Amino acid sequence: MKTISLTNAVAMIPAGSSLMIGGFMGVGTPEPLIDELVRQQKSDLTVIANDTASPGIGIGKLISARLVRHLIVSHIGLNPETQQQMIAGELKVDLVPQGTLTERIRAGGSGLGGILTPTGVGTVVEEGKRRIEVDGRDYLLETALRADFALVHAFIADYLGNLSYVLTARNFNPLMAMAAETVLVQTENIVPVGLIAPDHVVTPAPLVDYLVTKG
Amino acid sequence: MKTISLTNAVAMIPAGSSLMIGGFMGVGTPEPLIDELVRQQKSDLTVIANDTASPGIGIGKLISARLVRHLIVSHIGLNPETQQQMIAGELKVDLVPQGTLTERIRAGGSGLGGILTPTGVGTVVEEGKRRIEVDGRDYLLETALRADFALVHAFIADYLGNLSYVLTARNFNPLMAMAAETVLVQTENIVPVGLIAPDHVVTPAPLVDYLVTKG
Amino acid sequence: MDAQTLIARRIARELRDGMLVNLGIGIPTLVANFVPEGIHVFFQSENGLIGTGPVPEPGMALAWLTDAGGKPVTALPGACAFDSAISFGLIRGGHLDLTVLGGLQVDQNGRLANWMIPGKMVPGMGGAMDLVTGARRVIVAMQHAAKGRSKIVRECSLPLTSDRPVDLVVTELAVIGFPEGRATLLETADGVTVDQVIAATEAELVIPSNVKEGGGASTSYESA
Amino acid sequence: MDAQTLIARRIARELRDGMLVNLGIGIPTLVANFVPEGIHVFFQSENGLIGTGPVPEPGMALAWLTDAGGKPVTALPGACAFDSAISFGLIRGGHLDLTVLGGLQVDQNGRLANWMIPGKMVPGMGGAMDLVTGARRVIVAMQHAAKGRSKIVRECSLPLTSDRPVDLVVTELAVIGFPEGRATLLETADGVTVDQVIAATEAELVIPSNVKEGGGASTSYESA
Repeated sequence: MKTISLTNAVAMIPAGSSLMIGGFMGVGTPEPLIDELVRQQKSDLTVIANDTASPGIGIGKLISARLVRHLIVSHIGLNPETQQQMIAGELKVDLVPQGTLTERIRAGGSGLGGILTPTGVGTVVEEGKRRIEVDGRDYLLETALRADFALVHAFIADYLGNLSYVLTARNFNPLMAMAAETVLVQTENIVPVGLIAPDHVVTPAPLVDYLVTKG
Repeated sequence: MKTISLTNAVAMIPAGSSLMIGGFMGVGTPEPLIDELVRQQKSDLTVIANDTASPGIGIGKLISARLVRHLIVSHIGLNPETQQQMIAGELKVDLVPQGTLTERIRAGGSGLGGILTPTGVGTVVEEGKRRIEVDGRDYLLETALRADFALVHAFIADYLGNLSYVLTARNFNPLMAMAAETVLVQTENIVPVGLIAPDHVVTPAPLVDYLVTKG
Repeated sequence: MDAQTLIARRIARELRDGMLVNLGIGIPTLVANFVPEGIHVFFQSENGLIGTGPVPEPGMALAWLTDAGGKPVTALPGACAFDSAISFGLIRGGHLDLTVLGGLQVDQNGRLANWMIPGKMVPGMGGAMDLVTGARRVIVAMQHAAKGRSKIVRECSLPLTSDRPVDLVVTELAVIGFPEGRATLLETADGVTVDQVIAATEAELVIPSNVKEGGGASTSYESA
Repeated sequence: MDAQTLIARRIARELRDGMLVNLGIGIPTLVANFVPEGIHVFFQSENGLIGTGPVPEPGMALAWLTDAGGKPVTALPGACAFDSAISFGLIRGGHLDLTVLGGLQVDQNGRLANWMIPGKMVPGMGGAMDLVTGARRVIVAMQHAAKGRSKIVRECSLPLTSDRPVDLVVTELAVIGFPEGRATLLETADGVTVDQVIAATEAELVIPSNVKEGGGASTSYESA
């Protein structure tokens, strides 16, 4: 497995990149990578994530630092700064139903062009989308999402890069680890190969490009 | 959790039912349920599964007993009886690419109307299907599959019905546990609640209708 | 009893043994405090857990065990964790027996608006659209009026959450259902008359002859 | 060396450190026996495992640890297990660096037929269609002819596996690629002349000036 320092990991992300960032209200977000993005002032980012947490937490730090140009998320309710930047027209925000967001990311990682979901039919979410009938029921065609980089948090990684997650810090992380060109993983623990039981690995090692080390 | 005897479990399956049956070449197939289907001569079945194993193993026993009317599978190459019955016109067989089958079952269990896959475009698999273009690439619309019953094999279940699987016996089982009206689980071990770590549960208990006991 | 507690207690009577239930933020969260004795309910948190337990004792919080608002919770024996795709597969796939959500408006056909006030408050829909579209049963927990204006309206002025009608609205004044697609008063709260509910409601209410006036109804309105 | 071993050994030279590789049944399976020293290759078995190891010692087989044919295998340290949706997510999603599959026919544009002979043999496509459509690189391992007839044909008479052309065909006689969409002789096997390959091939072959005759090529043809 390739390890990489935090500084070098973030240095490989050009300004203007699209990033998928794991986490749910900051839980399961790779916080050191966020801090380093701020320190290196990587701007003009497109961020795909569940939410923007709150100011001072997780993706909220990127918002406060005004590094994000385009946001694709399901929820920004607990971060007033996100709402302010959006209303001021400084930040483009695409609001996506959470279950649709998970499926779009999963589709991107699984080679699907998209999925048909009943969610959003007859609401503003339908605007600009194809409505497709299957067996008498209407669905929206929601297309696949991919990103340049996935910033993933794992609880345990082995030397090969096999990952397992912990409780509610799992959330979007395993989906994103399949849907980006380059997958950077920040983990709480790195253990020798063989210490994670094969049935407990959630993200197989070949999906991981770099394990980010401290410092 | 509701437990049910093997006899009563199979007694609740009417002839003519559609069944999703876990397993890959018989590995991870709930063999006792198969044997009991044969014993009770449940006929006219629609079976959705990866394959029909080989004669004398797993779903192969249903084929030999001529209980299956309609088969939706990806592979029948190792069961000559399936091929003979198909060629003789006694058994309707829909051959589905394996990755498409997994997604159709997953869609059925996840409330999606279908998915767009590149697999099968320009082949006989495309016949009768909608071809949909997304971002300049062609995909086939493959629709969701559901069944009346899922026959699932798990390695461990707890008293509530949380399930975990073992190695290559996992395969289609967790997907099918989401995609049927009634989910019957045959398991190698039943353990008290709390003995499967939350991160190691693959199928949450509320999905399981019955744990099948021996005898 | 304050309005929120009243609403939560009434909704808790809709819980049944073995149900898988998702509770939204706000009043819905309180429902978990009033689970009837002797039944086991699975509470799902859409951030990836079934078996959410109460708030941890001081010093026992784990940063990676939280509710959908990011607040520490505990997990009960038999809990399980999963990723967000599975979580919404459960929600969208009809595996959720019940969801209880807050509301901004419900129209007289039962359609809910609860995720934005254009130009003013745009929290995003989060999981609400999937929950309302996918759960087997949807109950809205909300106060009957906001700033003196009825939240049960003839037509929603706010963007809809789903075109699928909800099953029940529970306020501090009344329980309203939507049989045959029309807002129907099923029950009034303790000390509240039918006329008081009608007066407080913008939507046209069907008043069946067997409406339970003054609370105390012991049955639920779960659809057969 | 027999034809199968010859083919497998040649294909093994295409392996690179860190690759995720899926091997089909038959000749492709043999490729695992010839992994170059000093490199680590992840072998995926589409029934749900990465890290497949060799056949177990007598008495050590586990019924639930098998290859895609249902035969017992072992797992190497660092192996991982997953369900069939993840397995094909890996395959279809472009995460598989290489798949090696058997073939019935390959046409001169590189399109493969390998899953049925109508009216005669209908095994089903299993994972083949997804593998050919989704893997980053597809190599066909097959004997050059069957019953005296070339398997590298002008046009497939059998149903196609995918409309996506394969990258390389390796037979006991030759290595054939499809740069610019046309069957091109890249290399002949030890002791085999270009003319012999042309004579044994139905498809029209492009013969570049730098074709490596007589085997021994040490480089691979991995696309840049």
